[in-house]
Parts: sequence; structure tokens; C-alpha cells
Amino acid sequence: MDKTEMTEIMKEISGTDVRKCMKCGKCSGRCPAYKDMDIKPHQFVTMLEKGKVEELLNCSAIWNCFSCMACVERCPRGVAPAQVIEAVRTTFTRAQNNNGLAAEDIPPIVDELIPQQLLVSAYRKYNK
Amino acid sequence: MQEIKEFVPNIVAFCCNWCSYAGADLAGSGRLSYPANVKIIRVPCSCRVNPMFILKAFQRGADGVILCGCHPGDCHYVTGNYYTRRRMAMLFDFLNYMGIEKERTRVEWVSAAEGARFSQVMNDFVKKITELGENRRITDLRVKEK
Amino acid sequence: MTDLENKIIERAENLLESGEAARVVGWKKGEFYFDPSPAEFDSKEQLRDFVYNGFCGANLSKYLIQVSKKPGKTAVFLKPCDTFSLNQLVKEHRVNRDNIIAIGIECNGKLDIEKIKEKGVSAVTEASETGKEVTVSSLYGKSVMNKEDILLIKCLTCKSKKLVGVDETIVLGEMEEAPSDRFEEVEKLEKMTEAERFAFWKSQLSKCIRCNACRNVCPACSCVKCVFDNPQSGVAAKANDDEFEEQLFHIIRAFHVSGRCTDCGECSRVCPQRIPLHLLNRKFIKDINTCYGEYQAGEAADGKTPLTDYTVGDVEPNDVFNAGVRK
Amino acid sequence: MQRIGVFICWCGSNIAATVDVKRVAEAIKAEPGVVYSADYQYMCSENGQQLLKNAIKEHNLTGVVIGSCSPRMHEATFRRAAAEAGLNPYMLEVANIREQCSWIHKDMDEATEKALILIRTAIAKVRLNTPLQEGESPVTKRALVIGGGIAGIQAALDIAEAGFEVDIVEKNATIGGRMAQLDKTFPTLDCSACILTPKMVDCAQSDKIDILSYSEVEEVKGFVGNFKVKIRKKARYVDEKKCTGCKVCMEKCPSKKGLNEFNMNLNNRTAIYIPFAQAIPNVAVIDPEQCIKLKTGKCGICQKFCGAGAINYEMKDEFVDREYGAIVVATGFRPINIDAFNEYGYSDNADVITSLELERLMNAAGPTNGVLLRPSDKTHPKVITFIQCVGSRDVSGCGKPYCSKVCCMYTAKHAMLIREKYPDTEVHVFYIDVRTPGKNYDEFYRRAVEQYGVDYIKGMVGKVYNENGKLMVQGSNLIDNEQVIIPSDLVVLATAIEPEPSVRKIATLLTASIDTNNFMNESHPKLRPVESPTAGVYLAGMCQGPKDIPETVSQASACAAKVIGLLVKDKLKTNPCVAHCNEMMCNGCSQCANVCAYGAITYVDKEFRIGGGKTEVRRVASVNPAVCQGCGACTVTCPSGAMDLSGFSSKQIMSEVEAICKR
Amino acid sequence: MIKVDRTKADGMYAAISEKMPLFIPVKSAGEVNYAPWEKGADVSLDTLKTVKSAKDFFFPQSETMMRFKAEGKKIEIIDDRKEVAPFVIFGVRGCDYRSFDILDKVFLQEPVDTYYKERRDAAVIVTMACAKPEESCFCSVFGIDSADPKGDVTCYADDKYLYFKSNTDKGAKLMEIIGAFGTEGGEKEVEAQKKNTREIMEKLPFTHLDLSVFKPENLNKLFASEEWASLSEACLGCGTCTFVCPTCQCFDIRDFKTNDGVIRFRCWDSCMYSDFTQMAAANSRTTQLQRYRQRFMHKLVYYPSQYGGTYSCVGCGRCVNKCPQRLNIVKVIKRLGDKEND
Repeated sequence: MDKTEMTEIMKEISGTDVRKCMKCGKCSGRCPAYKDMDIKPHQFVTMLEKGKVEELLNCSAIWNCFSCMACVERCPRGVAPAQVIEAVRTTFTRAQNNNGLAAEDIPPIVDELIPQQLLVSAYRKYNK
Repeated sequence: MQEIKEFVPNIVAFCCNWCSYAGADLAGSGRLSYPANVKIIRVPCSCRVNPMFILKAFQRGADGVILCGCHPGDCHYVTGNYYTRRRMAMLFDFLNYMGIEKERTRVEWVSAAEGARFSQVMNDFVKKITELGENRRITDLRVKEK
Repeated sequence: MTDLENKIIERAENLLESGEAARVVGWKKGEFYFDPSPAEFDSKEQLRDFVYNGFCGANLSKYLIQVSKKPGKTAVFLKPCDTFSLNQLVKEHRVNRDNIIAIGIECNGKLDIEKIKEKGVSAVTEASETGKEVTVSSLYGKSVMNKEDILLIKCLTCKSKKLVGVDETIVLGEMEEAPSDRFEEVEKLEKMTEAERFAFWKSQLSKCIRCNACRNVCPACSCVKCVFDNPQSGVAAKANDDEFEEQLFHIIRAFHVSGRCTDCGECSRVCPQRIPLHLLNRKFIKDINTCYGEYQAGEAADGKTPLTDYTVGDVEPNDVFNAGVRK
Repeated sequence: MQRIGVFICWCGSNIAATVDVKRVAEAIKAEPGVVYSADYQYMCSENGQQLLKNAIKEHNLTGVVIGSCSPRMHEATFRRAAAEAGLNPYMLEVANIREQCSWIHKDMDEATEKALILIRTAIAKVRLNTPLQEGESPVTKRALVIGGGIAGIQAALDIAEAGFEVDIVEKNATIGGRMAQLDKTFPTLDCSACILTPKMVDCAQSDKIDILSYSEVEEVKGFVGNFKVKIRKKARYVDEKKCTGCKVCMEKCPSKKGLNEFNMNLNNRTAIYIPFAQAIPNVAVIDPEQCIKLKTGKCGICQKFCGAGAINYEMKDEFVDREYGAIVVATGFRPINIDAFNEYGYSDNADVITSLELERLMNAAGPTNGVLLRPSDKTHPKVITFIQCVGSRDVSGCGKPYCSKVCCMYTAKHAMLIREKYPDTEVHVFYIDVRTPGKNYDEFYRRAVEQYGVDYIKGMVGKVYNENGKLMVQGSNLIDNEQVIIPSDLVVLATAIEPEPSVRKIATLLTASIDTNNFMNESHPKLRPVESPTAGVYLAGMCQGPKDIPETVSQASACAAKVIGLLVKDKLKTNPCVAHCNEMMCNGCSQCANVCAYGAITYVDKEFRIGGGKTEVRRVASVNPAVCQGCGACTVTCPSGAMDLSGFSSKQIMSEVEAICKR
Repeated sequence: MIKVDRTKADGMYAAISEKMPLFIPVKSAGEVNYAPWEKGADVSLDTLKTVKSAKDFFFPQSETMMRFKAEGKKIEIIDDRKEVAPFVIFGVRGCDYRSFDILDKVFLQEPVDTYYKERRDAAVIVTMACAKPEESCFCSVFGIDSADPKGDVTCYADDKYLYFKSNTDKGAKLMEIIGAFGTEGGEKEVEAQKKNTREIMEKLPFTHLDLSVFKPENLNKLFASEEWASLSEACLGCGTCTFVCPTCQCFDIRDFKTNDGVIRFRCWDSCMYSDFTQMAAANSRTTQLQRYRQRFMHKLVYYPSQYGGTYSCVGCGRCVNKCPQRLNIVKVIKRLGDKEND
């Protein structure tokens, strides 16, 4: 897969329009994991826009993001940085022959009120 | 032998002067094309469109009639399109009750700024009518007599 | 003669004699028992021909447009559904209500002579009603019929037994509500496919001879000049020269009376080809009720009709096919 | 039979490249009624118009069809030219073969065919056109200004200056508006009150201006030149003519716990009050929600102490009916409600304030007499953090999608003023972009940074929280790519502005349109920016869009110029394309009046011959052509077709339908 | 005389319609009207009165007269009538059969209406004798014997059989087809039925209507009668009576614009309509009274005075049954008769 294609796939998975970002940095201003993020939430958005997929795939931030969605909540433009991070993470795990948790393996105890995104990303993260 | 021609529907669009007609102009300025068989009649407001005009269009061989006006609440004449909305809702459901295909009639609200939408609406309408085929249920055969 | 008829004639005499009314509008004896015609009565002698029986189906309210212009007051006898028509005409300023003494009278549904004839009984001389049964006398004897079988279509699905906006009433017994739901047939049609509905209306409307009886009897069709008679209108026609014109006439007529039609059912009563024209108007009534809230034209003598009114959140025309109208 | 001339415009290659104009012009010659047909490069040019004029004269044309660009572009041009050649302008129709034909189709045959259809359709219409005459209506030489802020004041002063009477209707007890609440103004830093109050006084002193304060527009009828307006004068319980503004009542009033709206609720006022020292009119008003006498019937202290005998607890709302020729809408703005932005903790922390609140805290006439003390403990804040774009440029649903335009400048102003007055204060500003277009604006902002050392941080605040009495402002610094936490004493939010909500009601009353953000729509965003689409209604200030004081004043003066231009006319030409009733067919059923948005239809009883030498009286509709706007709603609701619309008659449209369906 | 078992009727209709179009009373959407016979048609021979009369065959509700073809500014007139092929009208009752004579007098006198004549010549008429006339029938008043109508072929019917008798050469030809489906005989039954029908007719309420006042010399007196006011007061001005009437013959000529020309057609009109004969400016009869009077004066006085005393009414009783407000010619005859004979 070439870089452009991968960029497009990540954009698609993220389900967010990175061009909507007006570069205010509110996402990073709110991020509780900021210190541990080698690439900051706002950078994820701009870097994906610019197609810097290799750097994104090789960063540690995708494993340090809490998926708390604070950045999504606070974004004034409706951009969802956490979903971009999740998209990078998904692309990464897929490249490893899909060693994530299968849907049927998810314990029934899991409350359906917990956002799916958070759940899925947590499983992915700890399955690295 | 008569040549079998591909069916090209005949579409009449009534557009209000202030929004939809301007929207159509904007589609033109933006070179946003839609089929040539869509032909526009300018009326001051969508509320000027009498059901008789719509039936007349069908009589004279229209395969689809679409009525465009300002978005509800944005009528140049304040309330005109609210009346249009009620009249056409009632009329169109009634025509359908008479057995006329519901796809043949449509109301769309297109503002003066929505050139792209105008073009898209027309393309979509033409596509639907082309799929539906020729209007045979509410037309005057004498018109087409040679 | 029934008690009710006696009471009505008594009141009519009374009104004429006292000078309260210059004339009375009611029904006049015909050649047979079953063919009374609407008529004006100016004197007590004329009232000898006054009848009120099971065949007085005609709605008298439309005559009041002209009659109310005559000098003096006019007393009129109105069945429940006719009172709605009068109210609607008053609302549209077509009848000068000040000149009218409206007397609401009892009605338990009117009979259809054609239906009786179809049952093989001709030369009818009397029909006396007792509850759900009607004893029909003819030159050939008596036969008892189920009232529901010989009611006019409009009475089978009577919308209301209310007497609205009348000055006085003559009601001796309790009036029974209509046996069936008036929207049932409309719903039946709605459930058909487009093609089936089209076939239904085509077979019905192809009978239309364009006699204009439906229009001319309709209290809502009270235009000084109808578009179909006006060569300037672009739709004028005297015959259905093409199938399209059958549709056009009935669509435009139904649209023009939409929101104003009180569902008095005169259109289908008078149709010589017995086209169920009331089903056209009822579709509008049903849709208006569903989309804009219950509305009965003629219930009030003021206020806006649904199609001259709106709310900001009205249903969109493109959605009306599924937005609650068709469930 | 009409003698119709048809002119096909090439519009350079705009039309001619896709439509075979020669073929069209030739084919159209065969149309019944067409006696002349030509094509020309640019019909709208001087030469093109001359061609039209010559042909009208030479061929005695009674009708003209121009195949060209949209009638929205040049219909007026061509109609004027036709009129100059002696043809009634309404005998000319334009077929739109550019925007709706040549520009959207590529195939030459297809486009040519369509052009032919469109022109035949226009011919079909012209055949039935009738000459129309513009009517005339008189002009009431008086203007109404709705809103007594700086926009309304300026417009009123300019209109009065030209010698016309003008009324200002202000819903508050005094004129002055938002500008009266401001401390200093950018970029000159002059005192807002010092430049505003003289204008307020001018208004009060002008014999042409009548200020209706504490009043609201209740009903508007009529049309350009002839508006009839009902104004509600709300009961202020104080006789305006008697009150001297001595303020004794305010000293004596026992109910002192009312929130002072003028000071953004930062301190209290009495139930009877004068909003501020320079109020115009300088007359007290009683807050009926707060007044003990009005609520319980006991008290009456103010009445006792009022030397002028101005207090009247029995006062009721009054209605005033006035007539106007023009109306200026200047209803202004308010800051949006920011309760939904819980990340900034506005509702939880007294020391998180809005910019307008800061204005009052800085103002000498404000709750702290101009000394900057933070609300919670009345101490001098040492670290102040400003956050910009609070609610502006926000599509998340809590805020507004637009830029509020004034925040960058006033924040720079605030930062600068604080550093000037209290040099020991540390000032930080979080910004997304700093937008300073305008004369001396960017210089102003740079001065804040360079001269006053204000710390501008590129980035947004994600969270404000209270930690041991300090407001911790956590945000990102995008330049240094770090997250910063600034412990602050005061946080100031540059809150987005929105149109004063009462504008919606005003717009409805005026039948003027409003956009999705509640800003009033102008007639054309570039070329008619101060006129509303409703004739005779003009827009000044924030009601039309975000703008600062100089822009507001410019727009207000522009409005005044438009109003003056209207009021100097003795008569107005009216649109002849209006509804008319064929009385012979009218039923008088009132359905048309029910749908008329302008109240243009009334009914009269008329006598008609009905044959046999008899007559009858019928109720028939009558349309006031000056009030009718020509929408046609009545024509469809009329079952008999008695109502018709000139210029768009049913016959014309039906014949257009016939022609357009033909192929 | 040929006797056909009713069960074989469908086969007979099929055989006839193979040779030429066959029109017959058919029940469709609840009502009985003439329609082309086709397989499965719900033939209703025993219906006394079709809603529309049989006059449609010669004088249809609307018919194209000519076309104008326009090309640019040139106009061409086209008469595209085709030769009318022979066709059969089956089941015409005595009253309707008489109506053809009344129409003939109008349409076949000079100048002959060729549209009418072509169809009249092509038609083979099978009349139908009445067995059970009803209370609204009064054809006998006009000297019609509904028990034994003429026509090319006369058909009598009882519950089991149809009996056919040929009266003309055209009829004889048709009998060749009919003959294949039946046997000779039935004279006795038919005679008995005739007698029975005539007896019933004698007893019907309108049989003895007195027409004696309706004479040309009474024209002015009848016209001026005060009775018209109350006779017409309930009239809606609709065209029901006119359009179901077998003898009404008024028409309007109208144009319809097609895409490349004009179709000129004629269609029925009614003197009851307010927009009838829009001469110069408007209908010269401005009130419904005048219009109502016109219709009945024409049937009972004007027509007879022009055509040798024949009334333009055949007593079919359709108007008696169909008038929405139950006004009809019988009421007119009685009321004016009573008044003038007093």
C-alpha cells in the first residue's frame, strides 16, 4: 500500500474531515495525556492532512492516548482528533495481521453505555 | 420501421423568481450542468403556481413537474411558500390517490445560493423520471397526435 | 304523515302566518312518493304540498345564496349535514345569515330509490321507517327492507348528527350515528397499488358524462363563474373529449373545494352514473385531518380553512406520501 | 395580433459558442406573430440597445422577446430601452438562454433546440402580455428608527439633519445601547461615553427627533412610503413629562436588591431607577417585578418623596399609532449565553467573566468605580488571562459559526488598558488567529504586544479549573508545541455576539427576511448592503451582521442617506405586476384575504346586472395595488379564478406551459 | 322468427362481433351503458334504460370534425374521416329507436350532417321489446309500442330465450348469423308477451298524460305561463337531463390546440347551461327559468311546430329517474296541462 492510499484509508476510518480543523489547538489544550503524547492531538490532524503516515504509525502517542474523547468533545469545528488517532491505531493493528480481539470475545459484562470507540481502542491498545 | 428512441423525459420546473430561479442562474454561472430536457418557468413566488398549471403541463406532455421555491421561512413574500407547501402536499398526495405515480411530482426548496443543489436536484429528478418512464396516466393523447 | 313531518309543517305555517318569515324553503311533493323536489313556499296553501319523508335527501343550503338576497326573512329546514353547508356558506359570505331562520331537523338517513328498485320493488307508494327497518309499500304490496341496504351512500357514512349554527331545532327522537367509518373506503383505496388505484378511477371516471350535476349541486361549488365554464380559464370544456379531461375536471373540482367541502355527499347522490365522487373529496378531508389536525368544514362560521393557513412545521410535500398519511 | 420582434444575443461566445444563434434567429421567423428576428453580439451594449430601439420603431413592434442572459441581469435594461423607443416596457420578455441553457449544456444541437423552446415560450407569453402602467403612491415624510443604540442615534440624527421628522423607538428606558456600556473604544482609546453622550443629547434636543423610550413596535402595516405602525409605550410608572431626574426616589427606595443590567448584573440597583447618569431621557422607571408597591400594594415611598409628583402606580401600557415613509432597523446585539461552555467554568467561578463585564469593571461609572477588582474577593488580579473566540467560529452547536469580528480588537484594548493602568499585572491572551483589518487596527494590536508586553499565546484553552483559589488555565501553545497551565486571578472570555433576539419579531412584523443566525438579510450582500429586501426598510449596525462602531456609524449614515432619498420624493412608483380582481367572477368568499401577507385585499358590496333588467348586490374583493407585492398567493386560493396577477397571469403561464412542453 | 337459448347468447355475440363491431348494454363499474362487446363483458340486456341513450352512436358526446395543421405560418385543413364500416347496435328499446327519427329530422334535412349520416347508414339496429316497463315509462303517450319495436331486427326476450325477427334487408343479413344459434319458432310466446306488456303499459301512472295543450297555436300562452317560475325554482342548471335524453341534439363546436395544429371537434351542449350559445357576448337566456323553459318548450312546442307535430320526447323516463332534484318533463306536462285546461 502506498502512502497516499494509506492516508485515504486512515481518513476514511477516522470518519472526520481533517480539513475542517482551524488550528486552534483546543484539543491539545484539553488533552490529559498531553505529556505522554510524542505527537500531540492537533498534530495528528494536520499530519494526517499532509499525509505523514509513517511518522504517525511509528509514534508512541497512539498507545498513550486515553481515548477519553475530551478532544472530540471540545473541538469547536466538529473535527475528532481521537478518531484520527484511533484510525492510525487501527491501520497499525491491521498491518499486524489483525491480532485484535474478535467481537465475540468481548466479555458480556461490558456495559453498552461505554462508548464503542473507547472500548475497541482500549482492546486494541492492550493487545499490542 | 420506426426507430426506437431512448426515452428522454420532458420536465417542467416552476421556479420562484427570488430563490430558485436565482439558484438556477447560479447553477448556470457555475456551469453545473443538468439535462436540457429540464425547462424552467419563472413565477414570482411558488405560491403563484396553480394546480391547473401543473395539470396543464401533464396534459401537454410533461413527464414530471417539479416546483421550486425559497426555503420555508425564507419566502420573499414572507408566507407564500407555506401555502405552497400545504397546497402541494395535498395535491400531490391526491394525484397519487388517483393512481398517478408519486415520483412525477416534486417540491424542492432551493435558495438563491444553492446553485449546486439546484443542479443536483434536477439531475436526480430527471434520473427518477427516466427510470419511471413516460407519463401515460395523466396526459392528453390529442396533444401528441400528428 | 309522521309526527316529525307534522311538527315541521306546523312550524312552517306558523312562521308564514306570523310574518316572521316571508317564505319557507323545504321539499315539495312530486309525482310519486319518492321524488320530492326542493321548493319555496310563500303561503299556507302552498304548504299543502310540503313533505318531509325518507326521500328528502336534497341539501337545501345552496339555494340560500340566492334566496337570502330576497326581501324579508327566509326560514329553511336543514338536516344535520345541511347545517354544516350553510355554516360554510356563511363563512364565505355567500349567504346573508341575517336573512335566514335556520331550523335544524331530525334526520336518520335518507333513502335511495335506485337501491330500492334494484331490489325489485317498483312503483313505491310509501316507505315508513321503524328503527333499522323500512317498510316499503308499492302498488304490488309491502316489503320490509334492512334500512342500511337502501340508504343513500352519503347517509351510510354520515359524518355527524350535530345541528350546527341553527336558530331552532325540531328533533323528536334520538338521532342515530352513522353505521360505518367514512374513511374506510378511502383507506381501502390507499392500500391499493398505484396501478390498481389508477384502474379503479379510470373505470369510474370513464362513466362521467360531464353533466356537471356534482358541481351544480355542491354547496362549495358556488362560484359566480366556474373555471370550467369560463373560456378565459384555459380549462373550460363541455365534454370530456379526452380521458385527461375526465381527470382534470374532478381533480380541479376536488382541489377547489378542499378544506371547504363539508362532506355533505350531494355529489355522489346526484351523479347519474353513480360515480363515488365523495371518495375524492374525502381523500382531501382525510389528508387535512392527518397532516394539519382534525378539521370539519362548516363546523364554525368563521376562521381560516386549512389551505389558507399554515404552521411553520408543516409536512413537506415530498414526504406526505409516507408522513402519517399512509400508515 | 401582436407584432413581435425577437432578438438573440450572442453574449460574445457565452451563448454563441453553444447555441447556434443564427439558426435560432432564422427558425423563429416562422413563428406566428413574429415579424422581425435578429441576432447580435451584445444586446445589452449601447449598440445592441439601439438595434432594439430601431427595430421597435421600424417594424412597429408591439411585443419583444430577447433571448439573452437571465432576466435577473438585464430585463430592466431592455425594458428601459423599449420604453425609450415608445413601447410599453412590460411588453418585453427575456428568454434565459445563457444561465439556463448555453452555460449548462455542451452539445450544440441540444442547446440550440432548448434555446428555441425557451424563446418560443417567451413568445407565447408575450402574445398575451398587456401594457402595464406603474402606479403611484404618496410618501409619508417621517421615518422610524427601531433601536436607540449608536446605529439608531446616528441614523436619526442624519435624517433629522436633512429636515425630516424621525422617531426612535427604544425598548429600554434610555437610548445609548451597548456603546453606553463600553469603557474605551479602539483603536483610539477615547472614552466611549464621552463621544456617545453628546450624540444622545443632540437627539434629545432636536425638534425633529421624538424619542419613544421604554417602547416596542407592536404592529406594522402598509408598505414603503406608507407604513402604519402601532407602538406600545410600556408603563414606566413615572410620568416622563414631570420627572426631573433628581434621583431622590432612588435614594429612598427600600427595594435595593435588583440586578443592575447596565452593569452586567455585577451590582445592584433600586426598584425605581435611572439606568445611568447620562440617560436620555433622564427619567426614572420602576421595575414592576421588583417594586414592593406594585407587587404588594404597600410602600409608595417614592411617590411620597417625589417633588414633581411624577410617580403613577396606576400607569398602563399605551399604544401610539404613527405613520412613516421609511423604517430603519437598528436593534443591535447581545453577548451569547455561554453556560454551555463548561470547559471555561463561567458559571462556576465568579472570576471568570465576559469581556462586557470587564468593560463595566474598568469603567469609572461601573460597580468598582473604575478600579479593577476581581468579583470574588474584590482584590487586584495579578495574572489575567484572556481567551478569544469563545463561541465564535464554533460549529459544535453551542456557539456561532461566524467570526464576531470585534473580539480581537477589544481584547487587545483590554490587555493594553490593564497593562497601562496596572503595569504589575501579567496579561496572557490565548488566540486562534488575530484578525485586525482596519485603519490603524493592526498597529493597535502590535502596540499591545510590543509596547505593553502582552503575552499572546497561539492556541486554545481546553480547561479552566479552580485550584486553591487560583484559576488554572490549561491550554496549548502551538508555537512551542507544549501544553501550558497558567495560574490566573481573572479569566476574561471574549464572548461571541449575536443579534438581539427581538429582531426576529421585528423582522416578522416588517415581513423582512432573516438568516439562520438571526441576522437580518440585506437586499444584496455587496451592492445593496443597507437595504432589506422589503422596500422601505433599511438595516443599520449589528442586526445585519457583526461590525464595530465605525462601521456601524457608517452603515447608519448610509441608511439615513437612503431614507432621505426616499422621503424627499413626493410620490413613489409602484410595481404594476400586482393582483387584480375580476369582479364579475368574484364570489367575495374571503379566501384571498386569508392568504394575503400584506393585507392588500378588502371587500366592497357592489351592484351588478344579472340580466332581465335586474341587479343584485354582491360582495367583491378589491386589491390595493400599492400594498400588493405581487406574490400571487391569492390567485391560487381563488377557486373561480377571479384573482389574477398582472405580468404573470394564469393565461400567460398556461400558454408558457403549453409552449415549453412542446417538442 | 328465430328462438335462441339465452345460454347461447354469448356465442352469438361473439359470432356477430367477428363480422362487425357489436355494441350492447354492458354493466361496467356498476352502471349499464352501451359498450363494444368483448369476451367476458357483463351484458345486461334486461336493463330497461341504459344511463346514456343510444343516440351516442349517431351523435356522440364528442367527435372530431376536422384538423388544422400549422407549419410556421401556413395552415392546412384536413378531413381525416375514414369510411364508417357497418356495425350493430344491439338492444335498442322502442323509445330510443323512436329518438333516431327525431334526430334524423334535424341532422338529415338539408344541409345534411354527413358525420351523422355516415354512421346512421352503417348501423344495423337490433331493437329490444320491453317486457317489464316501469313507472317512469311513458312512451305510449307518444304512440310508441314498446312491446313491438321495429328496427332492422327486433328481439324479444323472456327468461329463457331470445326471439329474433328481421324487418329489413340489413336485418335479414344479420339473421343469417343469428340463425346458426337457434331454431325457428316462438311466435306464440312473443304474442303473449306483447299482450302482457301492453296491459302493463296501460296501467302505468303516466300513460294517460294529456298533451293536448301543446299545440303551435298555444306557443305564446305557454311561453308566458306563470308556472315556469315554480317549475324551475329547484333546477340546478346541470346537464343531466340533456345528456341522458335520447332526443336532445344541441352541440358546441370547439377547438383543441395540439402540438402542431388544432383539432376542431363538436360536443354535446345543454340549453340548461349558463354558458350555452355564447352569442356575441353571452347567453341570451340569462336566468335559469328562461333556460329551463327553453328546454321544455323546445321538446313540446317548438320542435313539433317545425316538424309536423312530432314531439321531441319519446317518454323514456330517463330524466324522471336521473334529475338530481327530481324535476322532469312529466311535471311540466302535467302542470301546464292542468293550468291551461282549467
